[in-house]
Amino acid sequence: MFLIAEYRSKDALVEALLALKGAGLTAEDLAVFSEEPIEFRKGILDRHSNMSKAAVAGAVTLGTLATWFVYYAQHNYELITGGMPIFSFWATGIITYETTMLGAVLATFFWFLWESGLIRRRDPEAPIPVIGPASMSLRVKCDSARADSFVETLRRTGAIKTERRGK
Amino acid sequence: MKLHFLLFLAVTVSVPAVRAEQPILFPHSTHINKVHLKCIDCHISADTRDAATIPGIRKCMLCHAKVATDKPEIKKLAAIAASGREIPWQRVYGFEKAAAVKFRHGPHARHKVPCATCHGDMPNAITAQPLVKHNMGTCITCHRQNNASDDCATCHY
Amino acid sequence: MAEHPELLPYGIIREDLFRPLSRAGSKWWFTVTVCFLLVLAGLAAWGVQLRDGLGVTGLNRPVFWGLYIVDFVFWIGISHAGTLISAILRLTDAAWRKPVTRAAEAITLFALMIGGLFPIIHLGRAWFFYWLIPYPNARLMWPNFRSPLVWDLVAILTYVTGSAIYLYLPLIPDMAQLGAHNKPWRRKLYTTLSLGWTGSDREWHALEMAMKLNAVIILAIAISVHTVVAWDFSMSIAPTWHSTMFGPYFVVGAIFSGIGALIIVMATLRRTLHLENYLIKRHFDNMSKLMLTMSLLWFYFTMSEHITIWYGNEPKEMGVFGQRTRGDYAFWFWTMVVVNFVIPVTLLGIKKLRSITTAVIASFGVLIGMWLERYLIVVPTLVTPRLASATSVYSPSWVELMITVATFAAMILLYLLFARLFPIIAVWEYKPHSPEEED
Amino acid sequence: MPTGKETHTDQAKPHRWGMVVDLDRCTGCEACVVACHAENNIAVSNPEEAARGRVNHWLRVDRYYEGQFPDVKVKYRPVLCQHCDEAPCEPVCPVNATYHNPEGLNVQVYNRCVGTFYCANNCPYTVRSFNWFDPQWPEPMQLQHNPDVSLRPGGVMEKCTFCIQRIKRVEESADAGSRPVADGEVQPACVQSCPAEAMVFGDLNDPDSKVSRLAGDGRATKLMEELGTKPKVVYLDRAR
Amino acid sequence: MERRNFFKILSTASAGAVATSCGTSTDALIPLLVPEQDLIPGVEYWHPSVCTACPSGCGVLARVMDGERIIERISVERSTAGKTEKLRQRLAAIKKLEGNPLDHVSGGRLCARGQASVQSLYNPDRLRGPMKRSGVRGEATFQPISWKQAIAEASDQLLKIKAEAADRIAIVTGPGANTRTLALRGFAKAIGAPEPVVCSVASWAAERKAAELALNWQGLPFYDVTNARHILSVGADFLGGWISPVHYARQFGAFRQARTEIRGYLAHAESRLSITASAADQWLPLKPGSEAQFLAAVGRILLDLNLAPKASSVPAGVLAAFRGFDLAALIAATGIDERRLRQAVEQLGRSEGPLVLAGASSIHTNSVDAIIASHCVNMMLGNIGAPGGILPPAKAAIEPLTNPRFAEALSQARAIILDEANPLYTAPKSAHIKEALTKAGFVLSFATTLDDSAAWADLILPAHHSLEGELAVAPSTASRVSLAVGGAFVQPLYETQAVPATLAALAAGMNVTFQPATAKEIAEPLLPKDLPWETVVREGGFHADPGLPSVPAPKSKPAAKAVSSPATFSVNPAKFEGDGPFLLQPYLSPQLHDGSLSNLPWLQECPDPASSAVWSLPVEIDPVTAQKLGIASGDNVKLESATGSITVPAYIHPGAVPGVLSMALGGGHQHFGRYASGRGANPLEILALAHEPATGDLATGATRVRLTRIGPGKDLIQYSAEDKEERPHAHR
Repeated sequence: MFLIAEYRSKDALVEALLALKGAGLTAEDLAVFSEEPIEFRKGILDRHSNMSKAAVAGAVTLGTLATWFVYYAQHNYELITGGMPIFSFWATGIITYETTMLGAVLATFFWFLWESGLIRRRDPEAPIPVIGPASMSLRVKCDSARADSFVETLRRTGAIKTERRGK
Repeated sequence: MKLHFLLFLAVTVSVPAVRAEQPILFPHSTHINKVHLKCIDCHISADTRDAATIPGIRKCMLCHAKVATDKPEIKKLAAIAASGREIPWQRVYGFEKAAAVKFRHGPHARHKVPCATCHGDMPNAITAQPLVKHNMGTCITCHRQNNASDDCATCHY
Repeated sequence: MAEHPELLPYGIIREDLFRPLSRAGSKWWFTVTVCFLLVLAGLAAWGVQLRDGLGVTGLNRPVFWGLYIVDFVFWIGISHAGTLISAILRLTDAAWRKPVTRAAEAITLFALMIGGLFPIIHLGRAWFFYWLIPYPNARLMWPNFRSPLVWDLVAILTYVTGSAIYLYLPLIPDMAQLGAHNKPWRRKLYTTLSLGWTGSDREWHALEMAMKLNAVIILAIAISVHTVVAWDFSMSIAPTWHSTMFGPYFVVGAIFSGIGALIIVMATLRRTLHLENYLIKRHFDNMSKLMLTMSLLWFYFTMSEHITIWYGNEPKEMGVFGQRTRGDYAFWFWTMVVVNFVIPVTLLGIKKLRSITTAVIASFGVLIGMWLERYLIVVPTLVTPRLASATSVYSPSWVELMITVATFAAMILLYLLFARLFPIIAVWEYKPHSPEEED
Repeated sequence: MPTGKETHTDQAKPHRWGMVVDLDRCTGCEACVVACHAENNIAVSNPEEAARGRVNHWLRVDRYYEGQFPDVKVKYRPVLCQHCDEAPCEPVCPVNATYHNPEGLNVQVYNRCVGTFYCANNCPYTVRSFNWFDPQWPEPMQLQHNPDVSLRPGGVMEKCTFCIQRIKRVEESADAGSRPVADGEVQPACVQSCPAEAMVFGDLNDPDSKVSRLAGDGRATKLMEELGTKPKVVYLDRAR
Repeated sequence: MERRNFFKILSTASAGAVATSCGTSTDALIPLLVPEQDLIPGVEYWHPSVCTACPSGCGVLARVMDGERIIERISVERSTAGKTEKLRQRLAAIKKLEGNPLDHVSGGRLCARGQASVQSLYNPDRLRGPMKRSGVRGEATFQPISWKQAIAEASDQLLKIKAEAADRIAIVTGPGANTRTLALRGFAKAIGAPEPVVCSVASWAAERKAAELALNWQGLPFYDVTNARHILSVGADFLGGWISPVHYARQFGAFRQARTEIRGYLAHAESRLSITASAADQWLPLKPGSEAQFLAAVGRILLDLNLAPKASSVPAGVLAAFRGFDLAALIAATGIDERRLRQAVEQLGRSEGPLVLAGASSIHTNSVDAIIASHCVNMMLGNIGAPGGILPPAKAAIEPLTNPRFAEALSQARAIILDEANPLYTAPKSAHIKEALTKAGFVLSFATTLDDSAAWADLILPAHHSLEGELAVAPSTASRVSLAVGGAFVQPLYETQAVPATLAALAAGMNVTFQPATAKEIAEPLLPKDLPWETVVREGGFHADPGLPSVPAPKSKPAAKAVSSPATFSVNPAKFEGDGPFLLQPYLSPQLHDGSLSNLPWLQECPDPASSAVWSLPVEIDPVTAQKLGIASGDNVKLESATGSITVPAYIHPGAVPGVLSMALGGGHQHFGRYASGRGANPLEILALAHEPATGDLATGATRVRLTRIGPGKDLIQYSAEDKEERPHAHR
């Protein structure tokens, strides 16, 4: 069961969020939709993110892979050039560095796609509210048993419109 | 290394072989298996020189002026010989000019590389055909397996 | 009101910024056509070069690098406009950045696409350029990873990827909004590219996170890319190329020319797309200050580079130095100093003279000057090799000039098309701020 | 830093080819220049291309005038690829078209070359030349082409090879005869032609070879040795 | 020289099989049946031959391998009969020429010109077969004609003229001494024509004449440079374009560095900074034409300093003449600082192995005087016939032709036969060659390429290239009886014919008995008994050992009849024609020689040692004059003599002698194939018609010219423009 409420004011939204959380809902059950990003103070609607870790992991992986690959390739067909050694971390440093960065960029991007839910619909049944300019929609996932009380909460906190969807 | 070999096989196997249309259906099998000729009996400098050489028509006619003259292919041969020309054999293996590569038969023969390594099972083949596909990987792999030099300048200069 | 465009009603902002997407004047069509024809001409010139050989250029022995490499370094330099500036501004959270960033990021991507072509154009056998890429092949050969050109390849590929992502990320919400466009093909384009953006706080959160991370990474890449480009020269032992300072020198030069390009682009957008309310004097003022700083930095590096050569008095280096300062290239050298240093410092350093017009004038000067700088780095060294007997002269041929012109046309063309397809200013970034959150 | 490649073959290559040019013998007659052209199928340009600086010589004779009339001196110096042990041209090639081979030669692999020009820019001796166009050989000039040397297409870099084809021929005949390569047996075209015998070629690894003995002469210098390129062409200065 | 190389000389006699095409493409062209049955792809054969790029007669080895060319011929196949078809033909091709290590002249070495003669064999502009003039004479419009017809026509014409005035058949040839020369001489004799005349600026007539007059030697003296310790060379660019550059460069190398402890010292006096002057330890820039005065001064100073140990061997009259010279005047005439000159002479005199080597690279009206003086100085030094001195020439296996009076011969000729001579190029305008060619009743040429003079021919019967036919050449300088021979080992490319054979055919057509001598016939009388002709052919020639009877013993005391009295030994001042302020000094280009090699792109692109010019040769102007006249390198200038003017690019030569305009030969061909036609200018064109009186040779250095700047030009193409090692940008 989903509830959708439209708000015009951020304060009202924050109040609603706090009230719903007070009623036992978690951040997982709540989603705010808007045409522009809304910044909430800490503790209101925290979203945990592993993106930085993913970036680091991607960086380390690709960087290491590339370095290994260069090592392998240079030894696979050993050609001495200019008196330089077959493989040296000095000369390969640039490639290591660039591929590390590439790894970070790509990991960030794909992690973004994953974490934002763009390529992975977390809850395929969840309705997506239509939002207009300067309006914010709050979607609440809840048991149908408690829906009425939540609708009440939403209205009380200043929702212009509320709607029920699903079972 | 094995992985690499597989990779290059994957690349090379996908290349279709060009079958050369030879003017005369020369049966290598007959000459080798029945007449018991050796490769270098006709490709005379294959064991010592750079090029293996293809025998001229006069060499063919040494025997075929008398032998098997009634067969259609031999008649073709005789006709060409009569015109004073050479048999327009089609090249089977060759490098592009841009490959800038020098292949010499001599050293390979000297180091006991069997003809079949590069030419395949010619003793049982009819006419010269590219039985083995060649590319740089073929050479390199063989060179490495046989501890021959894989210095680029061994072949490219 | 115009001092704070972000305080405009959101609806107006949206309308203002989306308007250019639907309307194209005759001027737009004219410019696009001209640029397109020029690009075609450039491609034709390249075709001639591919058919006949590099002999159609003005290159010779020992001037093996010419206009193409100059253009390469120039365009890679221009590419630093964008991502680097935008990333710095984003990281420092400068509020005035908002109308600037996307314009800048687009420059980066296009300049990189163009600049990245030059190393291929200049190859003797361009059709084999992929031999630089390590891929399993029947020759069992790998590229030489010790070569700065392979570093270039990796660096530029990384930078292109990063810049494209960096440009793309903030476009997603805008495209989601444009999904309701009236033209079906555009609707399809926007909805596809927006990946089903819903505007949920999770998405916004991830987006902002990704943007921040990318800004940090792209900054590191951008600096490394131009350093690697500089190393193409300084890794060699040619007189005056072999300089440890070239890395930072090139990075500074790149940012310098990048800002120049950005100012020109901003002024053009402001004029042609009627964005006077969004790109305001404060933007130009801030960019001018940035450019002034870079001009001073550039001068510092240039002087430091040349005074060490002069003082060192190493004969082979002095040959190049002499060519630059009082030989065949003296005119261009001193022109460069004037347009890169004297003019910007005068026009932008004196507060009274600082205006949008002077900023644009100075920017044009800087673009020319920075192009000259690359020319003066590449050519005089090569015409003055270590052995005097190999000395030569170089003047570019029509093919090289045509291709150079075509790349400028290509840049304009790409930009015009981009500005017609996507909002050149990030609309969603104009979120209504409550006054207490304003810095 | 290792300077040579340890081959994973059992054919240890004992040679390290080098050249000595005695400037006291050299007259600047340029016989070597034409010999090089004749041996190596080097393309001939035309006056228009020549005026653009596109003349290709693998070996050139540098000439410098010193002093004022009547005390003018001319300095002639044949300059060819120095086959540097630590050649600056080599590491910069992105496709390994130029590299160091086990015999100490600086090799240019024409079919691998994509034409980045980087090697030529990085050569302090400016001895690399480029095929600006596909070379043209009006019939029947192709009859003269040395079949031992590749014809280079347009778009690739080329340079002196120390007549590697001659080295190969000699090495092969030595191999066929199971004998070592004798000193003086390999003669690049320039060395063979030089009327004043100013050029000597041989194995620098063999301390008794003529080239090794001459390289130890008091007049021996190397061109721009200070760059650390370790050239294998030794010049014997003119005695004054 | 390592004799090892000799083992490369193999014969092709061994049996082999026919190898078919080894082309790289698989096109369907049918390979012809090739007579070169033994050609195995990739296998090289070495055949001895002789280089004919100049008359030195260097023995060479030709590397022969299989080659392939495209030929067009009428199809004989039934289906396509009558149509021209393109065929790939395999044939033996010469890949390279190397010196023949067994040859005493080349010693296994070869100069730039020799290396390039392969390119004259495979020159795309060679004549494919006999050509008959189809337009007005001189217009150079020709049409192909069959050999049979051509021989018939030529012999008809010659027969007609022979009947009227056999003495007005002029045969013009080059200075070589080879089977071809011999055949021409024999042919002339057979048809009653006068002996062939030599048209060349490199015939070394002055050197021959002086040797004859001073030492009673026939031929060119042989300088033993190798064993000398201190050489003073005067007027002879012996490392560049003089008699036998390869031979003397070989000797020079040995002279300098082949001996332990001894390094030969070379002082060189010449009016040009030639490559000999460059190689020299000291260059004494002479005023042009003052070689005689210089050598007189050298002799005088040696006598004064008592440094002439064998002065007694010099005829008393001559010695008196030397003692009687006005030294100050002589020194003034040379233009050399006196102190420097005295120092140079003293150094020479005090050396343990002094040698004076004189010649006339630039011919003046007193060149013979100069060389005679040098012989006298050598006599004083005891150098005649001594090791490290000047050795007598061996009896020439083939006597060279020496009559240089081609201008007279041509002016009255009714029929002109041109072989290996290009008088329209080699002779000045003032010699009126063009008029003679216009006037003559019949002009026949044996040119291989359409050159300036062949363009005026009525009939061209192209000769084989010298590498295509059998040939024997007597080297121009040798101290032993020598002959270099080359067999025919490659199939002629085109429908050409060796000159002796052509002459024989002509003679037959004229009903005259004439049989040209073969190389074997020439050589056999000279050969020692134990040396069979086959060995000579395999080794590319022979060099008689000094002990053999055919070699004249060196004359211990020369019968110097000509120099026995002061009346005949004199040092005349050189005469100059015209009234300009500058002396024009054309010289033999180290690359293009006398212009007969200008059609070879290798040589055109080989930088001129002086100016580094390629594809064009400039006039060399000294910096002071250039500054005065405002001339910069690359500017076009006009050289104007009394008889004409030429426009040439200028090169400011830091070592040019002020007042002397030197210019290498090679440019200015009107007709000479695609690589030479219409390129540059020919300085010989504007020479005055002055002669060396003793020889009748054209004095090439006797013309005064005016110099004017025309303006900037594009004709000077330099391979390297930079003349100085240091850059102009000093620390400032």
